[in-house]
Amino acid sequence: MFKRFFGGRSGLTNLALLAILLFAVLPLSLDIFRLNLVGKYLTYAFVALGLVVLWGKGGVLSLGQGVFFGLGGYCMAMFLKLEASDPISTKIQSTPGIPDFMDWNQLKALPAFWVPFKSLPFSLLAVVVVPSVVAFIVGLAMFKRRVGGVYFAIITQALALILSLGIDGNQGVTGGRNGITDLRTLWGWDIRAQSSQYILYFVTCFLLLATIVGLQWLLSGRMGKTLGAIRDREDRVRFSGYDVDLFKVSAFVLAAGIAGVGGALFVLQVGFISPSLVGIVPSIEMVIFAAVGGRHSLLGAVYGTLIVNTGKSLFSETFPQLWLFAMGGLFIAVVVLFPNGLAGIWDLARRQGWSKFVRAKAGTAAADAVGLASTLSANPAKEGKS
Amino acid sequence: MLAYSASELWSIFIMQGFAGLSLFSVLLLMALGLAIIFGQMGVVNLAHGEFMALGAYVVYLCSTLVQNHAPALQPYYFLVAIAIAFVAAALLGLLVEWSLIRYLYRRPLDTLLATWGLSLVLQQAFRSTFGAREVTPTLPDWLMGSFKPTESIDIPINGVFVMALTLVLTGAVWLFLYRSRAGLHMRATVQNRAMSGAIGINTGLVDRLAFSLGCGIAGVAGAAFTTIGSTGPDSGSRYIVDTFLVVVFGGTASLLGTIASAFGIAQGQSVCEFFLQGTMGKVAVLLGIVVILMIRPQGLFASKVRS
Amino acid sequence: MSNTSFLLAIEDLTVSFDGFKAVEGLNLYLEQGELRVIIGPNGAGKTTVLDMICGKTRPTAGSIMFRNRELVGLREHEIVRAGIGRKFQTPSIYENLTVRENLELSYPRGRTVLGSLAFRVTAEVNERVGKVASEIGLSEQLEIEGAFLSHGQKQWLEIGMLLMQEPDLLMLDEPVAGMSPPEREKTAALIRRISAGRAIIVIEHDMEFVSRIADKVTVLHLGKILAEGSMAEIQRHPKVIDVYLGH
Amino acid sequence: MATALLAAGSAASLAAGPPTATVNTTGLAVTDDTVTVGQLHSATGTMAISETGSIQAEQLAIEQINEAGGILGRKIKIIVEDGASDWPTFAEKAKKLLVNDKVAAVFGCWTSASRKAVLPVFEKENGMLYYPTFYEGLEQSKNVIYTGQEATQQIIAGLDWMAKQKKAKTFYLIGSDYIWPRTSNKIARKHIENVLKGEVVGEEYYALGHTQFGSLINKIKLKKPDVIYAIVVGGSNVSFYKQLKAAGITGDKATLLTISVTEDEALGIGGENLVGFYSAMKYFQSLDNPNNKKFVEAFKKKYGDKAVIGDVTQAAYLGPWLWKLTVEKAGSFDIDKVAAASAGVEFKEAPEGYVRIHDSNHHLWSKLRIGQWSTDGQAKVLYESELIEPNPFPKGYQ
Repeated sequence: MFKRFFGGRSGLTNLALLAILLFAVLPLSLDIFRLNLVGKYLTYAFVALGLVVLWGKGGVLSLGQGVFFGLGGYCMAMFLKLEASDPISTKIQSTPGIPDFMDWNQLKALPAFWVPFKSLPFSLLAVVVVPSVVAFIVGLAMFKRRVGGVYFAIITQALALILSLGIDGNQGVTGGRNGITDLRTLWGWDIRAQSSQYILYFVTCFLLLATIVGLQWLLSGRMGKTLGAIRDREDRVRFSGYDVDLFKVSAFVLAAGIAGVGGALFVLQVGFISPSLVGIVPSIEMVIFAAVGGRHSLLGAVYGTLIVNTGKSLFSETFPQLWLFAMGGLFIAVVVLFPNGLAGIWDLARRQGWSKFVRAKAGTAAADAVGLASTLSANPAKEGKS
Repeated sequence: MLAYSASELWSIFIMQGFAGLSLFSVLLLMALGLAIIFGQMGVVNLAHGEFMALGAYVVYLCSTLVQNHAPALQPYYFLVAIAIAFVAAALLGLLVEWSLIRYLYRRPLDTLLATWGLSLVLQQAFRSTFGAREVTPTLPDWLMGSFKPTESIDIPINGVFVMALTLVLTGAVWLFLYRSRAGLHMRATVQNRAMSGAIGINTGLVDRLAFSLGCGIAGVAGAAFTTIGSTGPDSGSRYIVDTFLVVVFGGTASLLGTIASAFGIAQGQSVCEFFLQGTMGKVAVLLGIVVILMIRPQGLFASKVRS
Repeated sequence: MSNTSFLLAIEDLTVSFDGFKAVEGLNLYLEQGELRVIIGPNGAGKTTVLDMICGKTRPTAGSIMFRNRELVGLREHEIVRAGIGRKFQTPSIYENLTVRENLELSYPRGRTVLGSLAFRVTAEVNERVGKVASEIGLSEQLEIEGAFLSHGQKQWLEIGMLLMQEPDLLMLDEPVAGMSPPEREKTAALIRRISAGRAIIVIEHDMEFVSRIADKVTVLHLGKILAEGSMAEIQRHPKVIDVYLGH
Repeated sequence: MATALLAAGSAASLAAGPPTATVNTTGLAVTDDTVTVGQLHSATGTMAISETGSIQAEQLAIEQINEAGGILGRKIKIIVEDGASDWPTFAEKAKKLLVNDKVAAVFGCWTSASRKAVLPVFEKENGMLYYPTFYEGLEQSKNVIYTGQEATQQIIAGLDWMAKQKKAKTFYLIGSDYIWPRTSNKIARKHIENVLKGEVVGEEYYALGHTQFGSLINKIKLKKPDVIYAIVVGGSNVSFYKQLKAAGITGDKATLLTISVTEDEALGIGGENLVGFYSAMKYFQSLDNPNNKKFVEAFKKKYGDKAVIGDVTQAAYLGPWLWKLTVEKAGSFDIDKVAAASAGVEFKEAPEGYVRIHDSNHHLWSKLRIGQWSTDGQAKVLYESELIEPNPFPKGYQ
């Protein structure tokens, strides 16, 4: 049991290292503004974790995780918005008691699907259930029809576009392009106060570590092995009596549910949600976080998310013109030279011992580096023939 | 609805049909290059939009050069500019294939991510050289305005131009693919790389030429779009989802599929936009495509092959 | 469609790919425990027949009855759970899992999503893995990753993975292709051993190997049955000599 | 050269200013000789094209103020942040400017979405934002000064002129699909139906970045409206006007009034595609008054002859000046004092002629002008209204 939950001794030490970083090192060294930023990045890490299971292990690349991150976020935002739109604080509106953007668009009453979000338990449930149900319907329809590889990626990308356009187009009911803003309290507790920012940060870290442990248990069991086998030899698994489509659907639903939790925590820490979190660009960026960190390693995905976002924030402040070059260059380098991402380099270095690794790395020209890439990609990262 | 004479309704119907046709030629022109790169070669090039933007910027460069140095050439520069756009985009395609794509042939999903990184780099390169503002080349006057067959019908000339260009290009691509030795080599390499290599085809070179040809066509598409839209550093990202859907929806392996799917999507979109509201029209079309793809994942024209 | 005492009853099975009839009007009957070999030139439709039995390809017409239960229309995993195992032409094993894990994954329990969550590698599973590993001669290689096995060992591992599921019908697609003569010898012995109490269909070109294992041989040509009978009859059959065996 | 322009306004503060303790009691980034402000616009992303003008105008104003001795004897130091056309980034950078850098004022935002994203941050951290863009109104915050027109100022006078001049009865409303066009068209519809007794024959919205307007143009031809009322934004603008021209809908044959095309957009669209159409703005580059001459000259000297100045750029230029005058009136940089002192602050050297901050709602009294576009991408001013009172919550229009 110990081995499966924490991935053996080395797994435990890595996990402990991350816990120390998140619970001690960062809160002590960063002011609340930077810490809140880290908290925001960690909410993206939830999506990256889901992608490690779905894509890294299962070989199914979804470019639509923004849809599930957004759905979870919007469910939480709807509850917070209703709580912030009590009749007293919205008395200057022509119809008090309803969210401001509805008043601007001449809505006289709360639309039907908003009413259940008045209750906190329902909303918290919806944060996980809504993305999971959407993922189940889409996944079942697609995997049963054996849609896979690049087609699946493109269709999920189209879904991300559809949802963001759908939100833009129905501004009266969804808040449109501005999104849902000015969220103040959760069950009376002011989420904008500095003290609550700290609490929300620690809650996010705790939930993240719990998710990592849970996924570690899952991946080390038969479910994980089956997903890995599906990625490498789908036919063999199918003809060993597994309903492969249902396994893919369950991985897709799991990744969606986790992304939904990430979306809700994002709303709590940043205080608003908008279609810009749902569309094509954020969805691909979240894939890149997992790719940079290492698509086969849960911890790698978290570190990848932190590194890319911190870089993005720092870079864009210091040289605003060049940071897109840096980001683009980083993505290409990771995907071509280090398909296993930073975690891959870390494992390779650990196995070969740092000195040999550095010498090997330094000695090789760019062309040889590519040679190294093909050996690296020869093992687990080999893409199934789509 | 105000009272309309039959002829007025008829002219609106013609113009709406024309709007559908011109959207069809826009979609097809965009998808043509990708039909080769993604359809035939299976390379997922998310930077396809940026090659279009490059073509548009080349036309803008030519128009400013002509304005400053040789205003007399104003009416003729446009066609030359399109040819230059093709060459520029093809050369960039050559460079990109050599430096990046050829390492990723066996890894389609990784190509997708790498070319997304490439699109970011190209976007920033455009922003640094041409600035953040949208630019528009001054078009020759024979391209402007509309041509009026009857009193109430206005056929935009630039629409006709884009359609003619699409016709010519599609024909050229069809001839190249199905009637030329180079095209034969390319299809052979795509279907069975090992055997093609075994019979002496230089598969590496064929891949490079095919990829740069696809990029060149994207450059021409971008050049043609300067007649109907503006060009900015990230105008390429506007087209990318539609382009991929056209190719996937048509069934990747067949050029005929791409043509048919561009036509279907264009008519669907113009009908939806006419009756539905703008944004929701686009959502309806996208939803329709995704649902049909779920029912028939191999696309409209995929042949049933003994896999 | 009629109920018969046969284990497998295929009646006028047809499949066409855009007009090309890969298999046309095929009738084939298999007894309990029989070892049938299917031979024929390339493109005769041999692999396609196996594909249709195990649900990889949907036939255009005809029926496949397994213990009087119609298979056409069932999904692949339902057919496997009904007791049919399929080995592919190129050895398809899980390259980055060890031999033990390959065999464990084929253990016929915990193959649903929820089942896989609750699945435990119990003593009984290990005992079964050990037995099959020795059967296919890979007991020493249990902890080696699939990628590092020889070609022959990979073929045996795949057969072992099918044995884990205790199928009633085993379909082997050219099991000895690319094997050295001693490996062919061992495979022939293995097949004879595992054919006790279960039916096997083998597709093979190596006539010497076929003669050592076959109860009955079916010759396929252009999607139809050219001839059927014992090895001896087949070798003397004029049409078969003309089309396939050569003079 | 610039100092002559501003001699009148700031002679008093040339000597060393009052001690920091008195002028900054809330820990803002103010020292004895400098005061730090923030600038938060999009230098990258889809909005970069529109926000570049505002960035330039704000920096020109601050440079001129510094040359004239700064505010209360302190030179202004700017911290520039890039919102990258991404609303979460705007919120993040706003927090950084207010919490980390403790800037005394922020000049920034452009789209309503970016303003809505940062508004909660400004109200919680008690910052002061000078927001340049004409917008949909329905907002009034203690922490924001709106230097652009709110919807009623821009729409109602424009429609009245159009009804009177062109005897217009039927209108076709078009817009990009987000809050500003939708709310503005809502006010326009109410004014047309209730006040002008006209009829709205169509109302259409297209997603941001949409480029194919073929079907819309045919609908317009079908309905043949007296006036096309267009609020299209960003890249779609160029495609819209190009395709209008290609379809034969030009200035001589049709009447089009827009509130979303300034000289910046005209540069991208190309004057030849706009000839004869009308824009309703509070500022055009071609305004001939002494203030504007000096402003255009200073702007072109700093940013090149080809630089163009649109309504939002001029409104952004007002921001730093209004802040300077308000701080001097309040005698302190403290946000609450500045907010209180804003009422009634007048800026007589405004390039648009004259502006005054409203006594209660933090918006500006300003005039509306109707300009007709010509091939050189400039607009000739045909009509100038009286000073219009800003009213972000117009009764009868909601």
